Amino acid sequence: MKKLINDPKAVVNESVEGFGLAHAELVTVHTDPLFVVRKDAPVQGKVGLVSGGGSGHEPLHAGYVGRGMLDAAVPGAVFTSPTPDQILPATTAVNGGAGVLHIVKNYTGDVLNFETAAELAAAEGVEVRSVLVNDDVAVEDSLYTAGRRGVGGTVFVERIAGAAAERGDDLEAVTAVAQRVIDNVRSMGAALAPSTVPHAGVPSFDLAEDEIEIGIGIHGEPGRHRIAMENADGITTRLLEPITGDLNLGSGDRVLLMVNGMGGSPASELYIVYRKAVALLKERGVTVERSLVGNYITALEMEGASLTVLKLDDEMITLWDSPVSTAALRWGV
Amino acid sequence: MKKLINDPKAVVNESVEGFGLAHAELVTVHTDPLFVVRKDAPVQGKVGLVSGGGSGHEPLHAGYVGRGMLDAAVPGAVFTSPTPDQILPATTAVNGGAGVLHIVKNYTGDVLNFETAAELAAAEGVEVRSVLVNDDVAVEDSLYTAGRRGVGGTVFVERIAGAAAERGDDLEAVTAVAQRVIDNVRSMGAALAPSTVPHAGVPSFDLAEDEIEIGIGIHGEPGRHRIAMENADGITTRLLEPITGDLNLGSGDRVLLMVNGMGGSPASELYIVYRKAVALLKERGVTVERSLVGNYITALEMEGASLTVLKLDDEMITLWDSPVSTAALRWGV
Amino acid sequence: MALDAGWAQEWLRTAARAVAENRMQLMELDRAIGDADHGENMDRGFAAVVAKLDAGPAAATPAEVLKTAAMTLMSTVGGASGPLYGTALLRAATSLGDAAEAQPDAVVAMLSAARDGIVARGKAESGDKTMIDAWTPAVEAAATAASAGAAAGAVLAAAANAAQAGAVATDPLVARKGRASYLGERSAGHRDPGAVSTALILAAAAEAAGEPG
Amino acid sequence: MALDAGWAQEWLRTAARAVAENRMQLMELDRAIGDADHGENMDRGFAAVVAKLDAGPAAATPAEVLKTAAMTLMSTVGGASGPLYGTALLRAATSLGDAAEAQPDAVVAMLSAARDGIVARGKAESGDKTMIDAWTPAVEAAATAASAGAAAGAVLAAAANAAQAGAVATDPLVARKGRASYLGERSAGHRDPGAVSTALILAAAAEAAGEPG
Ligand SMILES: Nc1ncnc2c1ncn2[C@@H]1O[C@H](COP(=O)(O)OP(=O)(O)O)[C@@H](O)[C@H]1O
Ligand SMILES: Nc1ncnc2c1ncn2[C@@H]1O[C@H](COP(=O)(O)OP(=O)(O)O)[C@@H](O)[C@H]1O
Ligand SMILES: [Mg+2]
Ligand SMILES: [Mg+2]
Ligand SMILES: [Mg+2]
Ligand SMILES: [Mg+2]
Repeated sequence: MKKLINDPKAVVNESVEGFGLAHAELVTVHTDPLFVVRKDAPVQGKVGLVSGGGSGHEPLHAGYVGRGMLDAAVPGAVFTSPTPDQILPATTAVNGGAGVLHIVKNYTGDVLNFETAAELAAAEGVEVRSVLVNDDVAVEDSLYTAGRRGVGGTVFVERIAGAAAERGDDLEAVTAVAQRVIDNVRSMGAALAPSTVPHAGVPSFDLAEDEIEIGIGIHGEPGRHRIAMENADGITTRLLEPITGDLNLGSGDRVLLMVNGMGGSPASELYIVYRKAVALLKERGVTVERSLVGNYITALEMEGASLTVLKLDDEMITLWDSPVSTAALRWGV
Repeated sequence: MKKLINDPKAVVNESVEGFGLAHAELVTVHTDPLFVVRKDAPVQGKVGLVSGGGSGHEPLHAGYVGRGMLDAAVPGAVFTSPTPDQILPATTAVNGGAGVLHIVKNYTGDVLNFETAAELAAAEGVEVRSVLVNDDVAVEDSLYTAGRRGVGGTVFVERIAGAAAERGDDLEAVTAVAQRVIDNVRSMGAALAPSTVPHAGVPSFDLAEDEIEIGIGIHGEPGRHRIAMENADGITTRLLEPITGDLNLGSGDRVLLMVNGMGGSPASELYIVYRKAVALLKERGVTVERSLVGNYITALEMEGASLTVLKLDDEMITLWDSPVSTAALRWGV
Repeated sequence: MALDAGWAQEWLRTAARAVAENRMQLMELDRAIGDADHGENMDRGFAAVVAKLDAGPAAATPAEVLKTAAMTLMSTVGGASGPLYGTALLRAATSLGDAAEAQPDAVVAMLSAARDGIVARGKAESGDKTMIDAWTPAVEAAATAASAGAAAGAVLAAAANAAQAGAVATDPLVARKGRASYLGERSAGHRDPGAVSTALILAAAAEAAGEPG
Repeated sequence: MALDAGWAQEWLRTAARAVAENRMQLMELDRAIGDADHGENMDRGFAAVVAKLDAGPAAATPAEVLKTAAMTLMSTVGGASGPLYGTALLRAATSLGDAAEAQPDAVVAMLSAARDGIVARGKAESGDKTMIDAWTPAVEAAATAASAGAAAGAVLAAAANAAQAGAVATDPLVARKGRASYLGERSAGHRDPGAVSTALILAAAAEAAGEPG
């Protein structure tokens, strides 16, 4: 394992510290316990947005703290959910009197830890709602499983709910628009090469030189099936079809499309995937109204990409386009 | 070799096509020959800025086309300088009557191809100036070698000269400020793992599991020396010291610091490097006034990072802070 | 040996050693069907518990010790296992009340409360390939041993042995809860890391009671 | 065989085949001390030259053919070698003027002009470990052969052999120009890719003249 790190146990702390130094105009980093809040938190009268999860998915979540997006991010250990004693102070720190929304990715660990924190916050008199992002179509959704994982759709939920909070929507309205995004967003990813968790020291899974993993999760969990290597157009088709099928996308639909890099794939490859995804959507009569291409929710240095598609309505477009000023997403300001 | 590509020979074309689709509001992509221009080019009365070079360094250069930065980018084959018949039409396409500045990275191929294009443009009546970026302190600068390579400093030159052009400086003034940036910027990089050029199919160099390459170039050229793996703080020190030495940085100096990822290293690691770099500069009494942390000039999926430091003056800060709207750098708009 | 506050301390210290020694095994198991962090999570958590015990004042009851451990695990482990083990130990503590030492029936009640706490939080059923598949046989074996008149330490030993067998029995199962469930059929043929850590922890409880099982 | 327009065409087609066949070798050489693209660059360029010759009208003079090739290389190869080989062939064409065929002295003048063009653009000196270290011995050997009365084809063969020897002789050199110079001392012990491609191209010229050398 070769990494630009010092002590594997200090990776998250040192990295978030560096992040705080680099973006001091946007955020304040609290170190004990570890969480990141918007510089001007709490914003009085505004609904506070908190998200978090295992580290290793940068820029998620700290990169999305700032005006028009999150009020706080809570980084856990690498690929490990944060604990309630981090989530709770983050929640109270961003409560401007209008309540707080927890944006939780649907993993057992995230769900349980945010649940506990929400109970504790409620006990302290903070009104907390939660939404559960579960956009990964690679996972069978069933009453008898942990359900679908939250992946790329999280970025859209954070942005659009963040925009709604910024314009002054109340907790119920912000929760509702977050849920509307969740209901209309789907993702799927593929890995060409695994990543290595610093404290584990070995790759999270093994892939032969001619294999790829379809339906990969962002924690380096193995995906749903393993296939022989294909070209970019083939992989893009495999990722997009379950999404369009699940969303029932058809002629006249407008979408927000993200081609997300898993961390170790060059930008040039993501644009090749984007090119094909746009063509496939066009064939179905679907218009790509807005897009993101880049590393937005990663799995350390994993090679591969994921597609995320959100079926848009007018309000979502307005919210998406409104000003946002975070380390990783910035426009209109 | 596993890559998200179709035909190795089509990588650049398909990727730039996808880029054009994703950023249609910012750029127009010309395909035969291949070059990318700012949507509103030529801007009448404004000095046009053209840069280019081998592909595989994305977001450089196409990601920097837009208001406040480049007017045109000319992508060559992967790691191969573009040809005069691409550079020439890019040059004439962005000539708004105030002349054109070529920002050339100091590689024999880039120099020769831009030189030819500049001659041809001059023959067509376009006033062309050139600056040569040569900021890589890993390379010994000598009359008897090809001189220092252009690396991370290129991003700063493009941004600051672009800002000067945007505010209406004439060709001489834009050239002068570009040169001032070049004179005050230095870089150095390290690779932990090599990248693979698609048409070559094998890694550009070999590194043992416990080795890293110090002074790596962005074309996967081997660096100046190979050492046993060190921790992030150690590597950061090795990269920063030759830079601060060469720039003669001392107490009271203000700098723009970039921690650049080579393409395959996670953002979290770059922030660990940033943290140390800031600490080392602080020890010398140097203030980091502005910074960038991320993948800004890459070598495909190479793992590693580079440091770039620009000694700032007030005018450079003003220019740096002015609005920029490109795919990869955006603020103030 | 009496299952008093000293035993509870010793339990957690022994568990911490066992988790540290088996860190890589737990990582490997989680790497196969999860995200390769279970060993690290548990090791971080139990090391923090030991630090807390070292720093804190001596507790009067086993419940007090377990409550401290529960809060510490909850705030240091993270992931799915942190809240689950935290809840388990919290419920175990509550079940013990302020007794100075635990009798055989109280041990059964304590294990049963712990298991129920995990089910309440995680909603897993037997056969879902989770730590529950170690806890439930442990509770049953403890109950059987206690009603056969075994001493408290022997009750724990019975529980530990059953947990170990339960962990082994997760091998062929298809996961329906937790991260391994994303793998579907491909999760079969691997042992559940949480079931293995449960077996380690219960073995530590027996060992601390002088009954290595 | 007369060195006429037909020969020039044949030269370039033979060179294209040689470059294609040695693509991987040139990549490997450039991988060691450069950026692993020389084979691809040359192959792309010479394939384009052949396509251009196939498409274009038959040329009347060798100079016309070489000029077409020069412009095509310039606009398709890129990198350092594109402008250098482009300039070389352009100067070669200019040197041949509108002669229908090249005599031995004209061959020497042509090679010399090509070499000078490369030096004018690239500023390399002998011993800098570049293609010049193949070109300069080639020019010298051609001059010697011509003044000894060799026929045009034999002059080319002498040039080709000397270029090949020159390429081999770059092995111990430390590069002072081009991308390999960044390596400093570490560039010694490797053959310069551009010198090797020069040897291939000159061998193709001799072969096309019926003198495989
Ligand atoms: N819903 C659940 N109920 C009971 N145990 C669970 C549940 N989900 C996960 N587990 C247990 O947690 C273990 C994984 O813990 P850990 O790796 O620390 O957390 P994470 O899965 O968040 O990475 C699994 O092996 C399983 O035994
Ligand atoms: N200044 C120079 N003068 C002469 N030949 C040079 C010079 N610089 C480079 N070369 C030649 O070019 C070759 C490399 O070409 P190529 O790999 O196609 O371009 P690049 O170096 O831009 O990747 C070298 O092997 C060398 O022979
Ligand atoms: Mg985890
Ligand atoms: Mg090159
Ligand atoms: Mg795990
Ligand atoms: Mg090369």
